[in-house]
Amino acid sequence: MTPTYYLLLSALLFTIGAVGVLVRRNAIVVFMCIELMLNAVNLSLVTFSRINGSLDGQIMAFFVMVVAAAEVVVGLAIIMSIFRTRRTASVDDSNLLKY
Amino acid sequence: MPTLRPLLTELAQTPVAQPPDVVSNLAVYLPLVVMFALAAAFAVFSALLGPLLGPSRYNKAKVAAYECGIEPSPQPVIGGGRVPVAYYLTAMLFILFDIEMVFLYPFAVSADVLGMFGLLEIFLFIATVGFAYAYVWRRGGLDWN
Amino acid sequence: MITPSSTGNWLLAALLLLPLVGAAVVVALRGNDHVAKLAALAFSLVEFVLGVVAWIQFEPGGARLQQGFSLDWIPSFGVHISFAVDGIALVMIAVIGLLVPLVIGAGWADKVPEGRTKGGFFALILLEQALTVGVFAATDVFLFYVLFEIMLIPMYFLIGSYGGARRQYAAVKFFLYSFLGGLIMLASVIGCYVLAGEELGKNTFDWSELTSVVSKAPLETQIWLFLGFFVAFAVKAPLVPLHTWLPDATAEAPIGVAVLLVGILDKVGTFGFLRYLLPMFPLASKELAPLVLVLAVVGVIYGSMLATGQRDMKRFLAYVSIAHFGFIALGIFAFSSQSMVGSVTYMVNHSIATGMLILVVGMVIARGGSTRVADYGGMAKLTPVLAAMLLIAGLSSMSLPGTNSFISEFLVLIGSFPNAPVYTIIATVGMVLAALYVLWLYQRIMQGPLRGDALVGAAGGPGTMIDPEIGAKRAIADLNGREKLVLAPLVLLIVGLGLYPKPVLDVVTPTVDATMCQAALVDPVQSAPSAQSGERQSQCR
Amino acid sequence: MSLMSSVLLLAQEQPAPPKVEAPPVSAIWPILIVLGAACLSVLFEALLPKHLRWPAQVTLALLTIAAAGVKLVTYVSDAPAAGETAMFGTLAVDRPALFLWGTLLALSLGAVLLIADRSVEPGGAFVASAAIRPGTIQDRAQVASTGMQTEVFPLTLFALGGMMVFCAANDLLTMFVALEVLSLPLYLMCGLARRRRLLSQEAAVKYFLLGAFASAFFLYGVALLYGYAGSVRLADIAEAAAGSDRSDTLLFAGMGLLVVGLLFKAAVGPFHTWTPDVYQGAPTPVTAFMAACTKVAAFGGILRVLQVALESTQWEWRGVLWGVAIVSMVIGAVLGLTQTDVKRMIAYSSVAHAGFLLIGSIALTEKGLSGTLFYLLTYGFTTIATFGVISLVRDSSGEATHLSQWAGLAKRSPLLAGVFTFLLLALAGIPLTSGFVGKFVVFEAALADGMAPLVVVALIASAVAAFFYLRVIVLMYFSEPAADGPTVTVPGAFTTAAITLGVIVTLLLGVAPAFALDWASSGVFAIR
Amino acid sequence: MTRAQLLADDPIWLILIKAVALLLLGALATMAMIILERKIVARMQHRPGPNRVGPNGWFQSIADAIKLPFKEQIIPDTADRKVYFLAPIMSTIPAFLAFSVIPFGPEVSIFGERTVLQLVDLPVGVLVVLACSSMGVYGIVLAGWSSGSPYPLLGGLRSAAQVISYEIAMGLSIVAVILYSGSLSTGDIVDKQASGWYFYLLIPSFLIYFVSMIGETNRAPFDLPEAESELVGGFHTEYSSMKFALFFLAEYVNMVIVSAFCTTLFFGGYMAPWPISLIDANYFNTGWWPLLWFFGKTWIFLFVFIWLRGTLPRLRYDQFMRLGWKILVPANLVWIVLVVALRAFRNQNDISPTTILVTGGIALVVLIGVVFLLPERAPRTEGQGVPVTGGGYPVPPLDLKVPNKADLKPKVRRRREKAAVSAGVGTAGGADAQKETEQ
Repeated sequence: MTPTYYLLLSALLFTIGAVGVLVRRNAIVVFMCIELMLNAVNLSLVTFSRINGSLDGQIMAFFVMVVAAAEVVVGLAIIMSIFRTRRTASVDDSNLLKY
Repeated sequence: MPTLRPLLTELAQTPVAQPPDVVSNLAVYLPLVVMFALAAAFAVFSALLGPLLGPSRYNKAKVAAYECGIEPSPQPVIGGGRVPVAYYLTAMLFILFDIEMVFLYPFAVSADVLGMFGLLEIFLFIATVGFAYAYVWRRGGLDWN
Repeated sequence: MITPSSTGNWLLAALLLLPLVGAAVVVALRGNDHVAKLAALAFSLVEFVLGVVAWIQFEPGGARLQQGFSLDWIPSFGVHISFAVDGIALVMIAVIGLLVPLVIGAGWADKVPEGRTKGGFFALILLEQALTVGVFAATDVFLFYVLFEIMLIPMYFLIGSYGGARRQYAAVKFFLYSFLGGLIMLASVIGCYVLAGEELGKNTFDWSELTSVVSKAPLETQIWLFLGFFVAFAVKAPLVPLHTWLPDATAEAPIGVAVLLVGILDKVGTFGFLRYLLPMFPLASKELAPLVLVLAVVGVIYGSMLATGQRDMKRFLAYVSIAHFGFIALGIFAFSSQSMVGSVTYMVNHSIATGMLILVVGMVIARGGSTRVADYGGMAKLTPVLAAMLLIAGLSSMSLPGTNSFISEFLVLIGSFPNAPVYTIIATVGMVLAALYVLWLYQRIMQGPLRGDALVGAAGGPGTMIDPEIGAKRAIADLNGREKLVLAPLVLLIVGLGLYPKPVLDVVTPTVDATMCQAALVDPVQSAPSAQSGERQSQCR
Repeated sequence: MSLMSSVLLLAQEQPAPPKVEAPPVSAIWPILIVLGAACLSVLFEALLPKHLRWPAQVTLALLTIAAAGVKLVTYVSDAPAAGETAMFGTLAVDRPALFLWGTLLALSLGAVLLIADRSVEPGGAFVASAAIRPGTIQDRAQVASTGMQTEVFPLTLFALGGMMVFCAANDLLTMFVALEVLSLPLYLMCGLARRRRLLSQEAAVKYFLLGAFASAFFLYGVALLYGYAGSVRLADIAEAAAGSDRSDTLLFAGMGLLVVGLLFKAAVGPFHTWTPDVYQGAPTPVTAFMAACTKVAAFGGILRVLQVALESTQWEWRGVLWGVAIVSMVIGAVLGLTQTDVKRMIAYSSVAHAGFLLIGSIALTEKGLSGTLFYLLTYGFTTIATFGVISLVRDSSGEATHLSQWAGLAKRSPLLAGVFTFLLLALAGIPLTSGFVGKFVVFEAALADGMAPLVVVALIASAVAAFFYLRVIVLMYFSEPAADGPTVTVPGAFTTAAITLGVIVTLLLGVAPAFALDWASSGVFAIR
Repeated sequence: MTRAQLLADDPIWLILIKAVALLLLGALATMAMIILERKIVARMQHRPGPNRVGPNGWFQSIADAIKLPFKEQIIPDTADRKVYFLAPIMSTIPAFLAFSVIPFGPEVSIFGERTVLQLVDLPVGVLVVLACSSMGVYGIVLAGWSSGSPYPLLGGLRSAAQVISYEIAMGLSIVAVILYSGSLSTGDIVDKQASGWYFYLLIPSFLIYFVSMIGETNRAPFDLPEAESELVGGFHTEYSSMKFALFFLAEYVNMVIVSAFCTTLFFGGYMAPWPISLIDANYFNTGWWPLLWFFGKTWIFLFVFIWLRGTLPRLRYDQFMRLGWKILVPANLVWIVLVVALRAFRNQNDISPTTILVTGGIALVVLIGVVFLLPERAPRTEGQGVPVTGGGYPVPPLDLKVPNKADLKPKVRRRREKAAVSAGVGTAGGADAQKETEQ
């Protein structure tokens, strides 16, 4: 099995995540799409690690996981606070700031 | 994307280097897949067994949400429902410590190789998490009431 | 850090610092109007005396740049705080020294808008004076640019804080035009710097060093750099498409500020033509001279025509200036030493003549309270001295023989003819128009029966039962002693320089020659027009 | 003890442990101090009683910055000129890194002073509990109380530490981690405003979502470059890019994604969309911190990536970044014209400034480097002081940031108007302010590197931008004050100090920039 | 051949046989566990327990298993049907999957094929078990959520919170084991225990693991999510028929898994206990014998599960969470540091054991001192100064005044009356008025 397929899969997942961020309106869903993107990158990293024959990529995947977790915590806190103060998680409803 | 094809061919031809200490054969995971398939088949089969074998006698009271016999309150939970903050907090703490574990495991495997340096590092690492832990503790993040 | 690298003549330093100190002192004293005014006047007078001393010390036949001093400023860029004067800068500094006390004197009794102080006003004027002196005296291009831009800020506040009804608009317009021009010049300044850095292997902003390098650059490079400088200078010396800020600024600025604006600030542009454009970009100057000439001549005709039809006195002054600046630019870019000397003297004389015209018009407006020409008429009956002054200033503005402007305009036209005959002939039409608009203005305001809302209304409005003529007489007084004192030096100079221009010519000619030489221009007329120099210098100084 | 002895007695075969040497830390003391103090600060939050927290945190933050500064200065005096690497080569402590550290420390000093101020807004600019519903009893109680979120101090220190690491990161992974360490606290800090909480939280959500989105791009770029070069070390990538026969698609895709992520952080248009919202919504001291320090860090990173890793491929990306710089300047200048809110206006101005900075960054010369570094220094101080001033103009509902409320301010408070005018002129780049010298050095580098058209566009953009700065000046000086206009709060010692610091540096760097220029040009990136 | 190589050589039929065997093992163990539990608890409570089906009622579980599919399946109206269907499956699969890495025995011969009594020996075997137990949480949460009813939701949340809390403690307690074994492979861990079982070397780790394994499986005394008196039945309140059975199955399989895992980690896995291991040159550690030891140990733990249920009262939720977060986790962390330090110091040859003991002792004393000096809870003044009412939910105040009709503005009243008429409600009093004021 060539690693190319993993790269394609990773690119696909990343794209799905990116499109999701752009088209979805629920902050939580957008947030999950971002996590999807990060994990797609992890897949890439691990694949490249294998292609390159070094473990660096896997170690990086570790770091990415940590960062993703930290992002989850921070993001959840922020989204929760806005959700609690205005009872909606829709990005569209956040419209106090306009041009 | 015109440049994708050559890239892919090239990548496909790139020799995959094998680091000696990495078990690289994915076939090792095959039994796991088999087990998953069997377990899934069993679970789905069981879940479908109920509707196939069991009776189906409609009754309005049966399909109402169970709330100890009181008239069910209208949909407080799904969608717009809110979950007490403490659960979010637990989730966040879980993530924090889960990540700590993610690092502790690889460390533990090679702790002997790392020696004193490893000790220092892991001590710093645990201390760092400890600061956050102390903060959460003292601010009542671990209290349920 | 600033460390003196070479001690020089500290006279210039004094000239630069004195108004700054003055501004600080006046600001400090602004609580007491009277003291502040006296202090401002005193500082400006001392400055004038220093200017005279500088003039006396200047050796017309000596080095190109004299009385210089220099301090390190930003060593890593080779930027110095270095000042020195040549003939052209010297006369301009002298004119500044002359005009500022007069402006202070003229504005002595003017009301300032509520919430502002007279002290603030005069402090800003002194600040502006320091900066303009610096601009003329700077021999470091970076320093020149810095002062060139900084100069805008006091002027911006002078117009914006003390001006007329539409002062916000005028101030912003003025600032943006000049700032944009300045920024484009900045590109060229950096360009020259980079060029010199590559050529000399060291960082320098020294004017002479930059000139020596840049003037040898290929034509195309020169053209781009030239254009950068040119836009900035053309905005300052309002050449026609870039002039539109001037009428607004002049119209809205207080009279004294208008004098400074037209008399000094705008001269930076033409000064820049002479000091920067010609020596640094000789090839480009020659290549683009037709462009400038067209703009100059268009300016002459356009300014004159708009002045002729103008109904607002202050705007009238702006358009008169635009026409005059056309002449100056024409003289510079006609590339003969006659015309150039003419242009330089024109710069001086224009400051004197137009400065006086503005002051006088200001006095008219102060009496009538309106800037519309139609609001006045037959004023000479009430204020004969004022009328005479207006006439003198007007005649000088239209370059009547015997007044100072005549010499310069004559030199410009004579000198320009050989190189640019068509342009010169067209520009001559401007002279005719000048006669027309000056006399028209005088006639409308001063001659005929007493009329106009400003004069009649000053007595208490048309509804009053008093005989309008008597009422107007009662309210509108002739020039008082202070005003006479302000105008007297100008009258003297108009007449004096008209009859005996030699002092100015003496100082100016060597510098012009040096400029011609640097620009590798050959004089079309063999005999130099200056009164005294018989033989041409063999090499540039 | 029996337990331990049994552990000791347990016979187990031991592999001979290879000695892993602990790295020397003299070069990175400033980072260690800042991050250590951040941890300590968390402990303060945990252990100190409420009334002690604020003084303790402020003291700690200021001491930290001072100590890190002292360590930095002592290290600089005998640092190797070519720079060195630390922490197993993950950090490159070279001259630009040291300069950026110094800049960050100095700027964060100002920001911390602003953050610590409690006199302008009683109880400080930060809410004690952000998730309380507005308008409820709890909310009213909270408004009345003077409780303040002192958590903002550890967050600030963590962000500062992340920024310092980010500037010095010698590989992309370190850079990514540092990017998150600096971003995550900022996301939170944005949502902590005491007044206009919904606005603040909205800003936080927007900043977070877009920021995380951009990090994902950055990360994917890292992954692709790793796939291309087999390493994430900048020098290795440079080497691979210079002489590898691998497909360039990976390189270019990776490069593009990476740079997009970086440009986002630096608020370069068209990746600026978060900037106005976040600048407006965030508490003003945080905005000051964010605007000044993040920009420094982000451009530090951009400079390093472009100059160290991607220099050999400059012909591929330079044209694109030309376009980006132009777009940024145009967006900043033109959209800035239409703003009616001071903070938004400054935000757009920062977008324009990011364009200017980008010009310096893509001039791959020593001058480009030193010019950009200097510009960052000047811009940072001016911005800090600017937001400091903005925080002083208030009415009953908090800060009065709408432009119309600033009308005639010069009559109410000539000093404040004068200071603000000076800062705006500095932002516009008028000579004798640091802004001018900054622009000058950057444009000079760009011209010397053959980017004349870009410079001309930049100059025109400066002029357009000057218009909206002028508009504020006109409003303050030449307009009549509104009857119910805002008042100018007399600032406490902290805010005064921060503003004074910013103004003095702005003036000093405008009048006598030589020493700072020398620092900025004292060395180049260490490539190893 | 090593364990991994032997397993890698398994033909597919052998893999299938092993997998089916594991499935059967799970199902059978569940049934056995249920009847045993009922019998033992009954015995402890001096009552007979099930005694009708089969001899002495021992076939009760089989009867139940046959009965369940024939029960009616009910899906509440409010449920999210897809997720509702998936949830039990999602909790069952991981439970079985975790079996695959447990080593039941050493090398044996099955139909002439040399192999090991283990489905797969991964280098990350421990992680597979942990991952599976984490995955199981999805089933719980989604079951609670998809039921569309408050009790299951709260039960699901509680369950999830409990499982993940104790998962931390459990995961950390394994770290010390890994430290000693130097491997994440379950097979290696068992092999490394040939020189000594870990439970007595790492008593704290074992104790923590033991407590958290009970918490992790939601068993008494930690069975709060299923507390009948508080939450009816927990997350599976709305489930019936086979879907309910699946949850039940998953829960019991999980119990078997954690017990087996505990055996593997701390009790030498399939290795014979001490005196037996000495017999006949380790004969009892070869062939099929170890299966006996393995299941023996595992069933001891399973018995303890039942024993605890019969003995201990249920904890309060806050007590339970406090135990997990405030005791198990920090103790674990301290213990890990201690172990790492000891090993690191011992490897430094120039430090004598005495030094270590002294230093360690001092550190321990200091640590304990610190722990005791810190007050358990922040002083009351720590409260953020804002009284929270209603626990975060918008609750109308108890003394809400219902406005009189006459007090309302005429416009509102008109609107109200119109609405009341159209709704056919005569008295548009309290509820509507309240709604209006809220708007």
